[in-house]
Amino acid sequence: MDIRVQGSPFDAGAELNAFTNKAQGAGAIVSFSGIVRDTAAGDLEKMVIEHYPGMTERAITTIAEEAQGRWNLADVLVIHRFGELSANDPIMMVATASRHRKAAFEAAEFLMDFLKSRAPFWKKEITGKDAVWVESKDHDEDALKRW
Amino acid sequence: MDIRVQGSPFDAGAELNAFTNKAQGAGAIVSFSGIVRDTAAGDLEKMVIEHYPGMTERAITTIAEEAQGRWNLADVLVIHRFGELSANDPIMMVATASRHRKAAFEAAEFLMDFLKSRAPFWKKEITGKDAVWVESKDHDEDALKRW
Amino acid sequence: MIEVMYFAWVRERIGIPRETVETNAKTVAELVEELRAREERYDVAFSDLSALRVAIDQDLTEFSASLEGAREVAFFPPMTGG
Amino acid sequence: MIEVMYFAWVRERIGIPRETVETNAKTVAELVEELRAREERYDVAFSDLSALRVAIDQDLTEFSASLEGAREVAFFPPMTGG
Repeated sequence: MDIRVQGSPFDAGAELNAFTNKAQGAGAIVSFSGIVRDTAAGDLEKMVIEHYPGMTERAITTIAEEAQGRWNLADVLVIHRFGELSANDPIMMVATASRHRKAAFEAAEFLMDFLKSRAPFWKKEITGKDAVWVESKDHDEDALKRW
Repeated sequence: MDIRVQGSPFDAGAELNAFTNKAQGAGAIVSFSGIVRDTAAGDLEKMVIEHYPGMTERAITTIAEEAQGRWNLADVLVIHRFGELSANDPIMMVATASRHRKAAFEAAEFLMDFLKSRAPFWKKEITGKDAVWVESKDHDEDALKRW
Repeated sequence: MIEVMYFAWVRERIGIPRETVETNAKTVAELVEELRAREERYDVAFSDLSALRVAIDQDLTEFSASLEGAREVAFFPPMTGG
Repeated sequence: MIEVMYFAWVRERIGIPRETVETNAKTVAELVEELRAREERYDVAFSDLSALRVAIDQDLTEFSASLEGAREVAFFPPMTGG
């Protein structure tokens, strides 16, 4: 299990390859990466991600351990950035390794659903005009009911 | 849409990064990679993947177009190797890009479920002792019913 | 003595990221009432509790939760990571 | 004249990857019966049709499908890609 909360950028492709090499014998690797989207108007200057140091790592570890308990996983990776990001920067990624594709897919979706609503990150979009906290979506909270 | 059926190896991480760069504005990227697993005895000399040239590309294109019709996808990538592979080599990967993680996840799972049972590839495991065609699994056929 | 922390727009409305609070509040809800009584910026920040989440010692909890033994209480809007 | 193709263990049992077949068979099932009548290796390869799949002109189909207009018929076990 590898959990990283960091201000610095990361290379999703290099991380996927390193994760795959480490999980030899797994057979099925699923990754999700979240990328900063520009605003509809195309005027995003930056996205600022605030987090709650200490609780963040704790919450992600709890979610990842829960995933490992539910599915037969060879390994789990979670990387999440905080601080200032630009449009098209990777915000975060998760990766799961398992013998079976169904387990790898389900565990990755589970991780994402819980990270969205249970890990203490908050996004703010800064444009030339204003600075707006991204609002949580009801369907993100609803997504947890599936599990 | 990028579909490649090839004998040569590929770099899943580099493909993921190239796919992500191309799909700017998508926000959510899901990838699946399938890796050659060694046998339980650890004596896999090679895996040979046979395919049906022509039909393979046709079947994968049909599956990818179906995915694009069902989900709002910015892009779809499918790479599948044939020929001789060794343990821990990547066999194939799919990647999906969408504005929303649910669509990206579902489309990737859909692609995998149909590739497994509808794209004309056959795997043979060659060990020191024998050469065995991998048998299809009932649950792979059952997985299609979900869609 | 409890360390009280604020994040995102809660931090912005209250104007500080954290403060040490002397309190006899038995629950989070009682602590919120004490804070609201202090100044308008607190009153505004806590005016709609359904828009807020709370963690005690870095675990998400409810506003009805007991503060017994609590060292750190954090208030913030629903998370938007991922 | 139909091009008949065999893949995986079907190819191995029959011993060739493809052949051109002169036939009046109206359906895939009739073609299979003609092939089985030829030689034992065909008879063995086609002994359990539930273990086989068939494609006409590179589209998966059923053994009951008509061969009208077909140029290429392929027989193979269930796919195991991915």
